[in-house]
Amino acid sequence: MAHDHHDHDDDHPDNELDPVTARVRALETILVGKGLVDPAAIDAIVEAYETKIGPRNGAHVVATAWTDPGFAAWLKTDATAAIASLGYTGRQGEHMRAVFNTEGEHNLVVCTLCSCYPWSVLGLPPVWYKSPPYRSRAVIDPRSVLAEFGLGLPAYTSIRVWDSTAELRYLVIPQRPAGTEDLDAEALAALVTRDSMIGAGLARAPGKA
Amino acid sequence: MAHDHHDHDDDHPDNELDPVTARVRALETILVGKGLVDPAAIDAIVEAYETKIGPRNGAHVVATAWTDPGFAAWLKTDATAAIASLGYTGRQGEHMRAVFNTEGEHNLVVCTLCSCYPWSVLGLPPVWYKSPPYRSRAVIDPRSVLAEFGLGLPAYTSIRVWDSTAELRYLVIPQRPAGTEDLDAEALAALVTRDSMIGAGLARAPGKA
Amino acid sequence: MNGPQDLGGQMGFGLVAPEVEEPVFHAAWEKRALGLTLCASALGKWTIDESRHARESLHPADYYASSYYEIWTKALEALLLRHGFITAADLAAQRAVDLVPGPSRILTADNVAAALARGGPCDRPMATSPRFAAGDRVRTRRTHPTGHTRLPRYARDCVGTIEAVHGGFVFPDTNAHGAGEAQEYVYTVVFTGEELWGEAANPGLTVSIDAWESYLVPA
Amino acid sequence: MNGPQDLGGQMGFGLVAPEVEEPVFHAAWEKRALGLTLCASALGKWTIDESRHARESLHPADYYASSYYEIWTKALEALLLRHGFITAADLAAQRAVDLVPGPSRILTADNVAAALARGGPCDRPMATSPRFAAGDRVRTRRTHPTGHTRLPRYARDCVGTIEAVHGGFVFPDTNAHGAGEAQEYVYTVVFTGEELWGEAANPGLTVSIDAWESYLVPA
Repeated sequence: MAHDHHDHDDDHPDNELDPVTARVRALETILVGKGLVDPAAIDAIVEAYETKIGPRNGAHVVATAWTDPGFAAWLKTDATAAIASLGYTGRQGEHMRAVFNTEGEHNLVVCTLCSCYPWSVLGLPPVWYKSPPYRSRAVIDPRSVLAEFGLGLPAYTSIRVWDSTAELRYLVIPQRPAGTEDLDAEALAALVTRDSMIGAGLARAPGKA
Repeated sequence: MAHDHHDHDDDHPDNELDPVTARVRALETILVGKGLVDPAAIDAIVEAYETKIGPRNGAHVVATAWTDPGFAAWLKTDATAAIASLGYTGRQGEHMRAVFNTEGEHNLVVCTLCSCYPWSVLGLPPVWYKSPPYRSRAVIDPRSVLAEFGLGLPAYTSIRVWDSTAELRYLVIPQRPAGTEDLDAEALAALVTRDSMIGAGLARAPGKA
Repeated sequence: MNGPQDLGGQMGFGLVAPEVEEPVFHAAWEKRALGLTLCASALGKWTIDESRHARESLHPADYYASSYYEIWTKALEALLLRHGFITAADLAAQRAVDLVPGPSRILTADNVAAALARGGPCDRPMATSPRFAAGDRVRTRRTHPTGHTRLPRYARDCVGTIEAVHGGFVFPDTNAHGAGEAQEYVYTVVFTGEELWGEAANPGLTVSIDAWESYLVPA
Repeated sequence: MNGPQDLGGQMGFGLVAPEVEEPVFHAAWEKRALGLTLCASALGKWTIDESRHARESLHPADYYASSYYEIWTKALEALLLRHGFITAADLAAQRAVDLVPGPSRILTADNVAAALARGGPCDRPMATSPRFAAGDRVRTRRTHPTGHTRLPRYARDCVGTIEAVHGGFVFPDTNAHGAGEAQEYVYTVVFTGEELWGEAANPGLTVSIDAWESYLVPA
């Protein structure tokens, strides 16, 4: 059982493993061998973040806020409860705060000290979010960082950076794109990219979705 | 000529070179091949720092200061000139300052930003002086650093750390050990260790030299 | 600690490299590393603060040369060793050779969904009133603790404004070292770019941190 | 720049490891690396400030994983490439395949002793008077320049006392980038441990830096 790795998609004879694969596999073998880890639990965790807990959750929150002023108001005052009402709770989303972009102010989220990220609404963070270039520069030179995402903000838009140094997790509510008056919540959600909910992008214009 | 490395003491067939040796050798081959570097000049530089420019220069300065109050006074007010009067000048010693240990204050020299060091009187710096543990900790926790050198200072001795951030190079003049009244300058110089001139040690007691 | 994790304002790491249509995982080992980390934390012997400190305690050369799941894996080994779940002999043999002291309640597959949905709230009731209120001007402390802290170096000894009061939260600086939850009020404190970075700051920039009360003094 | 070189107060690098009876060199390649660095600098196309900046511009993972002579060697390659003395083709071939634009006056063996004894003084005459005098209280600037600077991060925005005025010296912040020597007065500024590190500082500690005049404002 401890060596039962036939369901891994990079299976090789042990002497061909790259060092990090070998290291992680050894650790799993040890912990499963000691009865400390259930490999099926790992599978279930992976499946949850691959199929259930991802940025579509956050897009649902954003589209609801765009279409329901009462929900938007609730999201502003108690994001944890408002988001939970849509069914999104739990790990790395226990204490949520929603921050709303306006014409005058753009929000950008970072965790300079590790990689804090609102898993319950955005899933697992992308590599760039966890990497030193973003973590080091988002707080000191966000305009250049945004430019590397192809996002050139007007000079009159101020930038507010949220460094997630405590257990609050931030969800950026991007501005609703123009020309979306006739779209329903589901169609709107399709315009909401993951990056736009971090602040590294904007919601897509309709027709480009 | 460019491949004439027979005088290197770690010579191996090229396919056995460790990567850094191969990298440096390639660079030398390129530069010599272009006529930009004279390999004999490298030999002369190495010989100078292996045989002529080293901590015995500094020990001579210290012993002279211990035995000649006029020299000590000159060293305090114009270290560059006083040291030059003993024949020690030049690279990484162009602008010298001597700092004198007392019963109440111990001096310690570091370069947090690179590895500035008074080559003309101490030669090339030891590995620890250039390494992150020393450079990071000497300014924030010198007592622990000194303890790692086996140097426990009394609580009443304050510590003055000199971070060599500009082109001034610092030579610590350790306290003259007790019981050395009868020793001449040459015998005294033998008590002056390299580390004592950085502040990472004291001069040796006589009889232990 | 002023460790490799404290990246705000550091330079020399190059450009941000967003990946188009990035997959959730880039290799199968990443999936196992994530799962192992969550399953091991479910054993209940360490806190998220202790695990963060284990990660930031990697040698800086190792931290900066490692991907984030590699950092997690290396820290996980350290935590498992520290708490007696594994031994150096286990790691050398790459299998379980030493017995575990006692039985553990482990995370099973059928409990994963509920455990993820539950999470691990860190808010705690407070018996006292908050020292600061929204609008107050505060100065962050000039401290350089050798242990875990969540006050980044770039935001120390800076004057900002309390923007929100968030109630009590477990204090990482003690909790990471087994010294108790010692909950304190947390505040969102907002700084101008000029205050943090000087005259050359991005125009119109403000940056906030979430700060525990003991990180702050009245300005 | 807030790069990997700015180590004062950083943590996580472990203990200092003094070596008993340490040799001047630990490997033959170190001798060649030192000699190459000095010979190449004698070509006269870059300053010591530019070479320091080339070293601190290594990626932090590389910087912290490299010995100091390795750092020198990697920076030397960058400098030689930048100034056209070598090409990527030379490096790939590990021999000289591209020609050098013109003749250079190189350091020959018979000139080494004189060159080392001469060094490269960095003091320069000043036409103005120093702004500060010994005993003055000054505050270091809160700056985070992206280029080279010799004001370490731990000593920014701190109040100290001018202890000595040293005359004019080449200004590294401009000189490293080919923007001129722009000499300024240099001062030794001394700080208490508490000012730099807060209440937990080593008792009785004072630390000084040597600061160019534009790093300082009256306190």
